[in-house]
Amino acid sequence: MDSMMDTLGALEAILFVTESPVPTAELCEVLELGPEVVEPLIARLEETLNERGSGLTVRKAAGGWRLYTKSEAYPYLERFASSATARKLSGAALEALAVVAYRQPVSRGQLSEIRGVDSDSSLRSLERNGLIEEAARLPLPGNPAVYRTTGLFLEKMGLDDLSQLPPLADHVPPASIMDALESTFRDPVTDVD
Amino acid sequence: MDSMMDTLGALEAILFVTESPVPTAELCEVLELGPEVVEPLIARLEETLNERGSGLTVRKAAGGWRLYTKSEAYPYLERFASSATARKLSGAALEALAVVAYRQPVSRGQLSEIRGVDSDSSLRSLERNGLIEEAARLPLPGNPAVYRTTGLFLEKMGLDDLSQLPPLADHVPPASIMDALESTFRDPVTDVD
Amino acid sequence: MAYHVKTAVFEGPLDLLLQLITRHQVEVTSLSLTDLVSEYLTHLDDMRQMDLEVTSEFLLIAATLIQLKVRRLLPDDGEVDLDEELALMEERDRLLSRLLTCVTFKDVAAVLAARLERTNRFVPRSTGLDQAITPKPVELTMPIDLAGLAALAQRVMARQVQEPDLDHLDLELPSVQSAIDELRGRIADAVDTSFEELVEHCTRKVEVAAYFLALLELARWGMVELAQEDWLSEIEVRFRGDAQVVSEWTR
Repeated sequence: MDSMMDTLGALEAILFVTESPVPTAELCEVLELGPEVVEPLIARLEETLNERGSGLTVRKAAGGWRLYTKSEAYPYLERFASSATARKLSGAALEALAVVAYRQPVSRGQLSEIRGVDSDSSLRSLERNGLIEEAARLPLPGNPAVYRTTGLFLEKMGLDDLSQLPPLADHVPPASIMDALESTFRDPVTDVD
Repeated sequence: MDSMMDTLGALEAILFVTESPVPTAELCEVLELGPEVVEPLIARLEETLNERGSGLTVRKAAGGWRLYTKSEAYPYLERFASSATARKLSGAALEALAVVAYRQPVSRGQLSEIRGVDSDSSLRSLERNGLIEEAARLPLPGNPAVYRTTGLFLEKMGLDDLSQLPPLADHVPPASIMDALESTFRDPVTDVD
Repeated sequence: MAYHVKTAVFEGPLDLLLQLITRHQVEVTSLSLTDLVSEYLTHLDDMRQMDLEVTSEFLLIAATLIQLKVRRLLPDDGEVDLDEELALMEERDRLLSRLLTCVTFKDVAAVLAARLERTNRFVPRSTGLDQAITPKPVELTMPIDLAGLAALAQRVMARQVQEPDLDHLDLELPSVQSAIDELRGRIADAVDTSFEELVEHCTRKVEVAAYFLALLELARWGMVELAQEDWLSEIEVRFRGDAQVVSEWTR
């Protein structure tokens, strides 16, 4: 029974972190269990969530499973969506916005390459805040979307159109030069506190 | 009791969707409840999660609350998606991070002086991972940037604020190493006066 | 492309000095300044032979060490210039204080690393709110102005230009050994070649980096000589048939 609880917890953790619905076959692989065990396990997770009055539920979508918030929680979540924490654009989101502004239309892949990190959640947050939108789909495998900034972006930045974005300098001085310049003005290093 | 269960579910839903820890005051606002109700509610959510062997847990970090998977679920998540599990920082990047954490705001030049080595790529890696950010530009030639740690740094360190960093004084080298350093350098010259 | 590489043994001049001191601390009770100076200088020579950049930082520390050593050899008969003496002591104290600071941060970094490791096992969800739930956009206040946005774009894109970031290499380089094996075969035939030619077939930055580290290793063993006019020019590689493999400590 104990190990059963463990797999139930593991299943919940997987359906919590996943960014897209997880097919049963993949769950079987990760949990190292057959579908005859995993399928009842999913049903059991849903039951447990209901029993304890959780705000979450398991749903099947796009051929896989994922945790979602219950619709009864929506009024609260709408209020939360306007809260400072939810509205705060993270540093990552701002970086992504800066790149989209200057490189649009840009795909998620291009963006991630430029930033050197995965940019999925940044794009979602910008899209949710109405600052960027899908401009088109590329005729490539998986039909990746390309993004552009919106009218709201222009409005919020006080711009009439994109041509008013300040030009970017061609290059920044290499770090070594910056350091040499700075060290001339710098105080000697301070002692350990 | 029924409405109590509702707020519990709503709390869970909020801590589920949030992308950074939510301060208690904000939870009070969204749930329209006082802290004297919300604080026990958070404790109750954590209890409920533990009781039913959930894969999730509530944690406090960076001055707020958020749902996380339990650490016991980590091996499953590693198997599920490498993207969900963090990349390791290099030793050099960790050293640079330590200096920024304790000496912020700090410029690249100051950082290099302390570490005795160019820290450019470490800074880039830390910035890319959202652990540090530019705090300002110094009014010096080349406008060197000074860096500080981010909210994500606090969250990743499991700290509420910077005052909770381990005291640097505890990490000054032990007497034996101090002695080795001192005796090597001092002995030849001390007999001067 | 500029390749910033820390050698396998130490990272920068302070770290080198620290390692020399702490290594000896295990073997003998007190390290003689003379030994320390000669070992430090030996390392700088090695670096020059490998055509690694010996920065002014290395030279400054070496200069201080040499001055301290010279001072010790002088007869202590009152003929010293007090100003010089004071300047030297200041220099010495500054070096000592830097070493202590360096050790302290190395130590606390290990603690932070452990914390990070522990906390990393608690994974948050990063998918955010349902797309169905959207806040009213009018309420949004931008935390950045136009100039800030431009500066940010500039910085992010410059970060890309300044790649490759070799920071994570110590985890991602399972192929250095095979690059070494492969290079040993190819270089023997090539006699004179360039790094660029040797990595022509590589498609990923991380492969290029593996080859670069492999080449450094071969240089350390004395099997190849490396030369580079300046940091933008080709890295020339010359095979030395007569080379023997030697330990880095005995060279």
